[in-house]
Amino acid sequence: MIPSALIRLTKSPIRPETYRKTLEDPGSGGVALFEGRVRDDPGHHATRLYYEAYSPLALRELERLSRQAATRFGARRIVIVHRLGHLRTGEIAVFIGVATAHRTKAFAACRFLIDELKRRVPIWKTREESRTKR
Amino acid sequence: MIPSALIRLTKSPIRPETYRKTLEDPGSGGVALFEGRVRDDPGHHATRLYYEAYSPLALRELERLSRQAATRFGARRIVIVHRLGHLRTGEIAVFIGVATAHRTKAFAACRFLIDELKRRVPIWKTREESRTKR
Amino acid sequence: MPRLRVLLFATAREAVGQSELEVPYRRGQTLAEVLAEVVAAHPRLRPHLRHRLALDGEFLEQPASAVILSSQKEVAILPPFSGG
Amino acid sequence: MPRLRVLLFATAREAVGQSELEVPYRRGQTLAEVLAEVVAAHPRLRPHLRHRLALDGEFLEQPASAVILSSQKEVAILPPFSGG
Repeated sequence: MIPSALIRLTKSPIRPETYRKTLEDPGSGGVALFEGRVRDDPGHHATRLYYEAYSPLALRELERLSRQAATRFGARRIVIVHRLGHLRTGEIAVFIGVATAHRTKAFAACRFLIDELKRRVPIWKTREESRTKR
Repeated sequence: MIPSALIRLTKSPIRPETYRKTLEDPGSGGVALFEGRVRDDPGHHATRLYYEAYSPLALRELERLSRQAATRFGARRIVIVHRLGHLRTGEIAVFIGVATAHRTKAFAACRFLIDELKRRVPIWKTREESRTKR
Repeated sequence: MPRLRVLLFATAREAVGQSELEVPYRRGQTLAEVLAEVVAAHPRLRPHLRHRLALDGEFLEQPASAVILSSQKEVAILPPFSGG
Repeated sequence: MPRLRVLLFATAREAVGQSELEVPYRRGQTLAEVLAEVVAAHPRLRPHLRHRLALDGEFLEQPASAVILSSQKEVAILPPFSGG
């Protein structure tokens, strides 16, 4: 089975409901989703972050991760969207959704994707005050 | 911290975006969500299921689970919605969302809630053909 | 004479073809005795008496034979859960 | 003379105050030699040379001193990732 994977880096706000259709699949009984959001650090003012990516390599690496999630966990539908640019508290930095036949593997695949994204994909966040123009 | 928990049993189709506001929280950096859907069993025709609950006890048990998720995993926002009545392939039977400070605990809390819901909450599914009127 | 509603779910409901029964009882009877009367009237319910019970909206933790009925209103027969 | 674009991200970008540099090279030079010239012009970049590199859009798995430049166009300095 070749999974359907939608992978995107975007400067626009992420609206997860946009990707609902992509995750529909009559053979999937479990859909695990994750939203990574900018949060207020305790003791800080409202957080402002700048996200940047080495886009061509980031996209290729995310595609590799998707293929691995399909092979290892039987992921049937995958969505990975990462926001770039300036973000404030409460905004979604990353959205991941995985549909699989059963729930255990949906959780495992979703967890795998966000953990490996953080480890292997060339995307960075920096605090806004130290930003320079790109 | 007293978590904000929204718990609902409903005969109407579940639309996860309805619960987006409830899961917003400036102190939460991770939101894990789960959708349990009716899937086509391989080798069967399109699946039709009937979901029923012993509602007063089911709601009370879900509230207990929410309090445990808050205590054990620091869940800050919780949504649990279970559909009742007649469902077909592709429809959402259960939706769970948990917002926590960090992602690891969001996944753990979400996983805990769906696992314990299946184990402890008086809700049942039966195949549609064997249904009797309630 | 007080009456006990008997709520049936899933396989127990399917066995009887109804989701609810009602049975009169005398104060001082045990829950087990009253359920035995229900099964006498609906024999297909017998295998479902091994399931968990809830009494007046709370899980019953003791055996039905240890429950003396006085003013209880509702017992629910709870087959293994299968939500989610 | 070919030119190499040097892409800078996150802390490396902040150190220089630019997200991109360009440096000419001679065919046959190693990547390490060319990066040393870049650091000579931008000394604050020095600590960032220990980061991973990508060359023409792929992670570089060998040391920069083992890469002989011929027609490469783009090197990226990749501080530890912090996406998500």
